[in-house]
Amino acid sequence: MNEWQILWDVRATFVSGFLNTLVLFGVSVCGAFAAGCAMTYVLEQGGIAARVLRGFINGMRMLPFLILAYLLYYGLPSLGLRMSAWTAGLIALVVYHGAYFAEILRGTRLVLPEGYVEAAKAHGFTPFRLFRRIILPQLVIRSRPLLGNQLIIALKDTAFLTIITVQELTAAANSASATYFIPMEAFVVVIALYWLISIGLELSLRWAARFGARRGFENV
Amino acid sequence: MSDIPAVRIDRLSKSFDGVEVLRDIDLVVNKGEVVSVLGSSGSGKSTMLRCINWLEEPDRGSVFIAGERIGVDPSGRRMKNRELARIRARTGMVFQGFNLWPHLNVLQNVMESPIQVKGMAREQARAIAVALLEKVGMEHKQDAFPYTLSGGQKQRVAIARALAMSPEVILFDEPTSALDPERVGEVLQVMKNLSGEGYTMIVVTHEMEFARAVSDQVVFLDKGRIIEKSAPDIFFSNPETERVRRFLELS
Amino acid sequence: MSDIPAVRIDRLSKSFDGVEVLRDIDLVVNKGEVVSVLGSSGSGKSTMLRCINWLEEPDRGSVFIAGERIGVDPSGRRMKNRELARIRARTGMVFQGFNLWPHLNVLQNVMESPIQVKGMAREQARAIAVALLEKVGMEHKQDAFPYTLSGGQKQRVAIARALAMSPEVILFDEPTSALDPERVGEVLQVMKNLSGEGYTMIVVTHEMEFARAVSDQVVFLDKGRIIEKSAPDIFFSNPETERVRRFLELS
Amino acid sequence: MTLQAWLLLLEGAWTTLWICAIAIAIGVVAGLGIALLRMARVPFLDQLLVLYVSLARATPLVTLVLFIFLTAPTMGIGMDRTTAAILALTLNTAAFNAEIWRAAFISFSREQKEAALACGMTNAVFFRRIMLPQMITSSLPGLVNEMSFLIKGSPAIAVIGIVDLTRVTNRISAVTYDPLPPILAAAVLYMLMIGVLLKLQAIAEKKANRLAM
Amino acid sequence: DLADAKKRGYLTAATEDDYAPFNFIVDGKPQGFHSDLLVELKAYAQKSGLDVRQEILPWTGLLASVSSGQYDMAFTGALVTDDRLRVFNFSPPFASAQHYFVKRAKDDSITDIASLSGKSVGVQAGSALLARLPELKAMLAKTGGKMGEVREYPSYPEIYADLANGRLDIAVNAVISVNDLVKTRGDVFAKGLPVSGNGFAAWPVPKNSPELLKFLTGFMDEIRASGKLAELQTKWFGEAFPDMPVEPITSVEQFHTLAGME
Ligand SMILES: Nc1ncnc2c1ncn2[C@@H]1O[C@H](COP(=O)(O)OP(=O)(O)OP(=O)(O)O)[C@@H](O)[C@H]1O
Ligand SMILES: Nc1ncnc2c1ncn2[C@@H]1O[C@H](COP(=O)(O)OP(=O)(O)OP(=O)(O)O)[C@@H](O)[C@H]1O
Ligand SMILES: [Mg+2]
Ligand SMILES: [Mg+2]
Repeated sequence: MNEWQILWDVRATFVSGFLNTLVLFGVSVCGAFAAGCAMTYVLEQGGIAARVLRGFINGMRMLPFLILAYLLYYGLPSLGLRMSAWTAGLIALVVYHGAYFAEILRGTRLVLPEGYVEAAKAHGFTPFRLFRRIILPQLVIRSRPLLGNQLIIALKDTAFLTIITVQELTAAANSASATYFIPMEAFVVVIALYWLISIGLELSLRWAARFGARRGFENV
Repeated sequence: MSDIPAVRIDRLSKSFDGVEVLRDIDLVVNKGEVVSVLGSSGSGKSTMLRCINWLEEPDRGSVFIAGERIGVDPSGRRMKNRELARIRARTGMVFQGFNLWPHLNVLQNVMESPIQVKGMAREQARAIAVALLEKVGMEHKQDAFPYTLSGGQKQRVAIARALAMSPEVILFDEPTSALDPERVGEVLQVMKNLSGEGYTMIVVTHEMEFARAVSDQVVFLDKGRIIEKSAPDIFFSNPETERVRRFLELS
Repeated sequence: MSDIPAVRIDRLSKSFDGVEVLRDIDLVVNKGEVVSVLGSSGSGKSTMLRCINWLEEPDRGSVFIAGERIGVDPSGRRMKNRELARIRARTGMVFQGFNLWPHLNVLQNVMESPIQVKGMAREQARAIAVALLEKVGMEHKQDAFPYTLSGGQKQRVAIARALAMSPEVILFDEPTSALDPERVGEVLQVMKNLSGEGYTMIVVTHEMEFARAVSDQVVFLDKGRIIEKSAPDIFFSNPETERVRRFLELS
Repeated sequence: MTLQAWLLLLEGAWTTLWICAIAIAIGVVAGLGIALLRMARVPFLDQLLVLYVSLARATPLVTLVLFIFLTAPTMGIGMDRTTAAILALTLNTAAFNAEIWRAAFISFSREQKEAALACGMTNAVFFRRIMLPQMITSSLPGLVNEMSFLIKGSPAIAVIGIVDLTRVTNRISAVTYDPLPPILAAAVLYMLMIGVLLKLQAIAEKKANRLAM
Repeated sequence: DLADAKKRGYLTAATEDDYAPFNFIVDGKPQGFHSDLLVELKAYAQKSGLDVRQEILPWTGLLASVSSGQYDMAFTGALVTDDRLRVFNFSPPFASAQHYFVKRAKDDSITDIASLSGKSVGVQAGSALLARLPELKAMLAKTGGKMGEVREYPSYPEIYADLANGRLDIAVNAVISVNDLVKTRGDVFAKGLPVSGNGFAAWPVPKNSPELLKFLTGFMDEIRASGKLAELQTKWFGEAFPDMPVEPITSVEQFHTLAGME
């Protein structure tokens, strides 16, 4: 039997894994980005909350994702809190990548010319509107390539969720490759599918880049 | 007009890294008055304006906008940002560096604050913005983004942006520095009209002509101190201090 | 002086997004001459300066610095960056927005290019830089970083930075816009001295006084065209065009 | 956990540490090189680099490690595990770093660049003296983020038999059937390693505020 | 093949590090059945002028490395399956790999096969165990029950963790692994009953190395005859497996006949 033939026969596994990955990725990345923006807002306000949050973000950056997922999924039940694999996985992804998004935005905020912020303050913008209308759009435009990196990392991190038994793309490939012993072929398919998603991401980011370029944000 | 001054500054001091940039500034600006602030480069003019709307937090002293203390609430603590924003919305500012928002085009730059701060309807904000841009001669660049504008064009948009909020007090930091004489004339005319309409203005400027013609008060800053504060006719014809005399001679 | 002009501009045109900003500009600036460029806001003055040292690539036309064509090499192709840098090193520029480098302090900002471009020894570069900073009255801020400077202070550092390269041709874009009248006088004096020392200068300015007193030629730009080009006494006393007459009246 | 177990964990941590350190050092510089080449827009090379960055970012590390280790001999290249591991980690991190550096390139202040060019600086001098010092500070959060991902992703190299920190925990829990203690211990060690990076970032960031003039 | 190894002067045997009792590491030193056996293998190879080099890999990369020729053979307790037989031949098996289920020690609801009806089952993804679950299904069908949910995990530590915290009702693993688990964590887990027919643990050798397979068969013959095999089996597995097949397993049909499958 030909290896590709075997793959074709188990395509259902791959398709459902791919769809699971897409759903996980889509939901978690939207959640994580929103969480990241919210965290950046809290950081922007300063004070004790910001300092605590900064510590939390650094904690997330230090903690391996796997261990976070482990703690949520295997650690919490011993405290009597039991979550489904999907809930635990989604929460882990959102919190973890949210922290990274926040760090990216914070880094860009450090070098955002203060004049723009002062102009808005002088016009009487409340902190929230100032953040939403003046700061955030510029941060997002300026950190576009970094956000792209993070999206792709988040995409691949969905694969860690195999350990908490969410059947996504990598799980499907592992299972197929271990069962039928076709490691290379299975992984070629996986890479191709991940690549497909990340090309999609890259194209949409490139499309979004025109938005920044028209405003003179991209000097080459 | 009521007898509460539009702006009152009491014993304001500010230092950067141990160097005193403002020392014991006292100033009362009544409603509808135009105050010109003169002084040499680095004398603290911009810093004073920035302290008035609390962009810079002074070390000592207090500032009242229409009787309301800015930056510090009645109980003596730092004001909440939301409160601060409410008071700031009553003042407008034109920055020395313009600080147009780069992600918004000219029209959006002008419309943004009325919509976001005052909650004005889009259509109304647009009408006001277009009218103001016409006033400063920038209506043809409505859709341009700031980075494509010339220095003078940016400055004119910045002026329109500050006026769009129709604030009670407007702080101008060298509003005509990047303009050619023609434009200077036009912009000063706009400002004169505003003063006629009862707006209160504090204007940092190097245009002696303007200071003489429009102001009700001229303030001269030297090394962070107000060393003269008088009506323009007295200031220009018969200054008290040797320092001002020298300054006027050279201009 | 040789008869090769310091700067020659031939039929220079430039458009942004289909809008012509400069049209068929012709200009010859001889060695040691001072040319003032006047014109209203948005008329293309900055763009013209930026085309001279090829920061902006014109659509048509050519520019020669001391006889050497900039931007295009003899075979008609785009010039190598290294070549371009070599020619640019012979010109200096003071920007309308100052454009100081934020990671370097005032002294370093001024020393940087002599050391890096001319390969000057540190000690010599420092001596020159300190002398120039004294000239513009900024020696007391040597160690300050740009973000702590006032508008006028930045502008003075920017001037010192351009002079530090002792370029043959200096392009000034409104070098006194942020300065008080006292400082304006001093800076203009520095520039007058430079012109006395044989430097060639092209100065975009709104200071009619300076244009009248120092220039050998006055150029008036209107909507991207040079509509007048004459000696200052003729320009100011007896302008050819109605447009310039109107402009002068208002100033 | 026994003292012996701790020693083994430390040994694994050391392996993780030095392999990652090499990959990070090469990856940061290589990423900068790639970003520079991409900014130069050399026709064919540019497309090639886009392809590389895109593919290297999308490929899971485990797959990349295995692929390099297993295909190198078939192409006649003798490669030991450590080299293969470092190569894989470097290929991965360089692609991400390239994007981080590129972000710094494209958002670099146009005005400052013009000021440098107008002084007659060559692009090289401008890059070295004006751009790079500022880029390093402004890219630091992104770079440190990527370093943290590399360290956390490094357990992938165990698949070709390198005994890194995570592998040691597997070995311990395979005997005790109680994975939690060694995993938590390893987590602490990982956090220590990344914590040092974060500390360095914080120190460097103190300098960054004035860049935002 | 063996010829290449002879040219090099040594054989490479890929072993594991977290597969007790076959191959594991204690205090940094390899231990277990294969570690002891490696001494024998070295002595045996010496006779053909060969050295044996041990390489330690995790399971994930192991079979791929052997099949791509990085290493000559996998010297670990690999279970024979139909799909692996496409790529590998197996040496004569050295242990039984009949599948057993594991349950929580405190779980009294599971007593016999019939009581497994509807219980959730955890197995490793892509494993031999998963491949032979249909046998359990058939057994359940006979008692009128049906399979509960089957959950696939990447490896056994997670399965045991979920079993312990109650997300799973039973786990299925090969008998030797189950014995080892219960030996160390008898407080939490209890060994259940067989859930499959016979299975085999043996060493995979790439299909294109027939000489090496012969070599390993010879090795097995020798240690079986000398009693060393039985001794090590008893030491590490707790029992000897006297009726294992003595010929290499090279085809699916042969495997099915030996395992008594249809
Ligand atoms: N953030 C800061 N840190 C340190 N020093 C500062 C800071 N901001 C301003 N200064 C210093 O305070 C003094 C006053 O600055 P300010 O901007 O108020 O001057 P100015 O009167 O507006 O001058 P100009 O007419 O040149 O704009 C200057 O010497 C300046 O260097
Ligand atoms: N990058 C650009 N893209 C599009 N339009 C531009 C760009 N740069 C300049 N312009 C336009 O070109 C025109 C001339 O600009 P320029 O900066 O040369 O004016 P200027 O004469 O220096 O005016 P000012 O005295 O106000 O500085 C302006 O209308 C400006 O909007
Ligand atoms: Mg100022
Ligand atoms: Mg200009």
